[in-house]
Amino acid sequence: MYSEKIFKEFRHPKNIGEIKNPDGVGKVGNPVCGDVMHIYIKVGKNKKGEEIIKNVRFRTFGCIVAIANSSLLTKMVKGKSLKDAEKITKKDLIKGLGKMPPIKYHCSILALDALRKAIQDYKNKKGKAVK
Amino acid sequence: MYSEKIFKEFRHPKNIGEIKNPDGVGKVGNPVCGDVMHIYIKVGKNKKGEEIIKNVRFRTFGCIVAIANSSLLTKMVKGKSLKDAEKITKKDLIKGLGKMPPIKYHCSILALDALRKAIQDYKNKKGKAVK
Amino acid sequence: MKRRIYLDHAATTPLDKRVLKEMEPFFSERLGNAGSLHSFGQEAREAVEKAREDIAKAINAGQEEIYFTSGGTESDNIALQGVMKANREKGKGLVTSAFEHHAVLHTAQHLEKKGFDVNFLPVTKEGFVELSEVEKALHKETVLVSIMHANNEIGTVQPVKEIGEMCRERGVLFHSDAVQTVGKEKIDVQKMGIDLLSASAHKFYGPKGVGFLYKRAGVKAEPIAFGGGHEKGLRSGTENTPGIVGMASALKLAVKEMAEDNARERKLRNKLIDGCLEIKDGWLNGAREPRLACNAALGFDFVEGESMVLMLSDKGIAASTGSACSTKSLEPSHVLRAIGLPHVKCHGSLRFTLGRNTSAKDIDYVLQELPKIVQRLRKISPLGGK
Amino acid sequence: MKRRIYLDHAATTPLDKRVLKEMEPFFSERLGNAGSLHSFGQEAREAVEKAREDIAKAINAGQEEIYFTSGGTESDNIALQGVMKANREKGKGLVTSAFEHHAVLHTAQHLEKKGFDVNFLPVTKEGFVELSEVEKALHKETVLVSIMHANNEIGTVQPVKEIGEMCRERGVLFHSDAVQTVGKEKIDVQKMGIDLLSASAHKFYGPKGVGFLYKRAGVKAEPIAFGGGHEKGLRSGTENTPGIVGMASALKLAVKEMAEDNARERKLRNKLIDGCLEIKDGWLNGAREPRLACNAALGFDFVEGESMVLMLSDKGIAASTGSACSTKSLEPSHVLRAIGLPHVKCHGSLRFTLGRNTSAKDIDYVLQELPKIVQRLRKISPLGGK
Ligand SMILES: Cc1ncc(COP(=O)(O)O)c(C=O)c1O
Ligand SMILES: Cc1ncc(COP(=O)(O)O)c(C=O)c1O
Repeated sequence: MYSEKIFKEFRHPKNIGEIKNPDGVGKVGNPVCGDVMHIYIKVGKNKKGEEIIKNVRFRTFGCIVAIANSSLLTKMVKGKSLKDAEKITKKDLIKGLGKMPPIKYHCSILALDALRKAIQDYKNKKGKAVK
Repeated sequence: MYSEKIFKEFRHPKNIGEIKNPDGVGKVGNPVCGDVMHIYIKVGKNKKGEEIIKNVRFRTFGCIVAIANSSLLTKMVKGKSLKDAEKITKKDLIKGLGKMPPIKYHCSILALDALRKAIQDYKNKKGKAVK
Repeated sequence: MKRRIYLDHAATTPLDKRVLKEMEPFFSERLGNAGSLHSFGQEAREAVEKAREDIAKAINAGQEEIYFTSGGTESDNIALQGVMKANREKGKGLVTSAFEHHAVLHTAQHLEKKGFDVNFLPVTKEGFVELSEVEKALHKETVLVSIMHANNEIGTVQPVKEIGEMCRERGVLFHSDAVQTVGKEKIDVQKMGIDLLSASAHKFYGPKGVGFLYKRAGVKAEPIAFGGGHEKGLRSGTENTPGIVGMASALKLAVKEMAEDNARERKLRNKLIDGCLEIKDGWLNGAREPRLACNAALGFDFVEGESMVLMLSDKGIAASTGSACSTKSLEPSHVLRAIGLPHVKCHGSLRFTLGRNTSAKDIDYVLQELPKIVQRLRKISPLGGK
Repeated sequence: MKRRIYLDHAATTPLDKRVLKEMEPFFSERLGNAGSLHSFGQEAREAVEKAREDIAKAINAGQEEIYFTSGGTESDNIALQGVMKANREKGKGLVTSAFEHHAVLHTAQHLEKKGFDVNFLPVTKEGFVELSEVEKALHKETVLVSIMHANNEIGTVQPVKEIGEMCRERGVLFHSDAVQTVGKEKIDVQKMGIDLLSASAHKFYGPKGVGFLYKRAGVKAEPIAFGGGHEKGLRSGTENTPGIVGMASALKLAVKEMAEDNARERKLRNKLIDGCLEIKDGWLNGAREPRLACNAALGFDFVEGESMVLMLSDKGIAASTGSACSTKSLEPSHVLRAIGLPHVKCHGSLRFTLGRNTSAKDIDYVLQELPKIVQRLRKISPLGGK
């Protein structure tokens, strides 16, 4: 039903929890639908001066695939520039996780949504701070 | 499917064959339908002066139940007065043979028909002889 | 070897070794097709008819009222499709409940699409179909009422006898999906006023792939599949002799050992429920009784069922979120929705179903592991107080 | 012990002991419901999917094109009912032959009653469906052609590849009931242009109560029964894991040993036919080739089949009058009628079907006993010269 990668990611999830005073937070989903994801990011700069995701954490309520997606996505974006992080697609995540029933694809979308919201949240705050 | 009695009667049929110069012959059925019965009788008299079936034989082409019916009926009527023989019913035969699929009831009717025809044949001949 | 505890007996049971023994001669030696006239065939025929007699006795039916099928799903389909289509001249009304197994629910929905008039009765928060609801739903054109004997997810036992009596009085046919109760609860189709009843052997320690339908003599039903005219034309296909023999053997054993099995399972089950209710924000779905002795249908806030099932599995414990089919759907269980559980709580459901081999030690082990798992998942969850 | 010779392999075969061995772990130990998420369930799921892959390979199909069913009858019904109902927008035309198994014939007749337009093609005296007849029957509204691969009574192998190619060219779906050929004749659904194919495990030394339907990807079909949505919704019901595993194992063995088995059986079968033809007024039904290697469908004037079967059985020999179902009907075989055998000759038919364990000695024994039986019955018969 699920790939070994999904099970492995679920069994050993990385980056669980919250970040105190995060630079951005993305909250998506609805407990009624059975999936809720919160993603927290801390933004820093790399040597080239690009903004990168210095730290990222998640909390997820949901099925195995939802948790596996959250973990994989946070692993993938950690240390990446915001620009590159935003480029990650549903396809990348599904490729990373392997075989799953198509009805579970939405979990990947959900995770990406949470991340994008977190980045947007960071940008909004920054914008406000600048103004 | 069939009772043990049917199998037994089929396996050890009595009164097979023809009678030379029979007093009556009854032929029923049609090879096209899968059942043909010929019954031959020899008529005599008992001490009371009643006409009885002194000897009876059959030839049957047909299923197990058809052959079992032929054998049982001939056994039942042997030595019986014509009057009593004519009184035998489908029910008696079915009772004598035990459980069978209802679609096979017609085999009993066929056997009785053959017997009645044989008796009628005897009566017809006698009538002619008298005239 | 790793400890493995199977607590998903409502999904399927192991084949009882004693049953397998009864089946064995029919695999290769007594191999005949029960439709054949020769001695091999007649041996098979005898075995099939003996099984039919044994099964009939176990539910107080007549031998000629038992029809062999491939399982509960097929039995349910023949009962619903077959009866509704064969009794069109009486009407188009079918009454069933909102928390039937999918084999009944989806068949009823199919019939609805085909123009039948289907009424899905609500159920109480406690998990019962109410007699008054059945009564309200009955009308002149009602042909069939179909209410399950015990629910497969929450285990609540329905007032089948009362429903059966009411249907009888009103001249309406009554079908009960008894897949979860045959061999586990007493069934007497006469006393309970049941006209049709579905069963599946693999739920009572019999083989998979075989079941039966009880259909009272005189009840009209059409087949859903056509062929050699087996089972009096209601269900064609070469008889699964070993399966049928195994089903009868399993049912006889189950009936004989029912009281004992149930007493033991109920005690262990209560211990399990009580232990689970000590976990914060945990609850029991459905009333505690009348409920199948084996069933503990629980729920835990802020965590999701599938995740619990997998973590339990990693500890060697087999449990379920509800029915075995729910892994295919995103929708929360229709059963939990029907008893009025809020959506968000539906996702946190966890079902243990005990069996013949369940021991007190097994329950202790579950009660030792489960709280840790719930806690661990709650740590991942964004919901609830941390 | 009394000698017992089983020569009714077209009715059913013994379960191969090697197959039973493969099934055994799935009865009680690896017991899970393949729909369950826990490790027991996942083991079952893996076994089921492995079996699907093996079966797909055996007929050169894709794994996702194999659907598990309860047997040949159900597969035939899903193929015919399911495809005709799902493709109504294309048309109502079904083309089949007059000598199909009842699982196809009666299903086609049912569809005809429901308003579909069904064409029952004639067959030749030799026992073949002619390509030209298929061609004549095809029209714009033809949805499906269903022609069996080999006939179960007379064993003649149909020109399935040619029919498949023609159907493909004409854009018509093609189903073949291959219940008698799977594991006995080479099947390549690609090369043969087959869109749907039915099989039943107990005909190739697998377990009873399980079969499969091959349905080419993209072919639309409706289920005939509803439930938990197993087999992608086409066939609901808890997977019969031991049965499915056994079916795959049996098919792999059968394919591996096919050439050898067929060569041996054909030789013995020819000896049997030749011996029987020495009996006065005996004949072979259908052409001698192409015919299943195991099949000897004979006939004898002036005697009736059922009586021969019982007398042979008393000598320990299991034979048949035709299909196993014919014991239920008074009508002479529709297959023999279809090949134009006169009514009176239909009643005198006798079918031997050989198998893996048939020996030359067995055939000698039959050839020693059969003439005596025919003679004895002819003595009872009023027909023929005495
Ligand atoms: C050609 C053919 N089709 C279909 C079937 C039906 O198979 P089953 O009885 O296993 O359902 C059979 C055998 O009975 C058969 O020989
Ligand atoms: C209440 C109920 N009805 C019907 C079924 C269907 O039985 P099966 O899957 O054996 O066809 C099940 C189990 O799956 C069940 O629990």
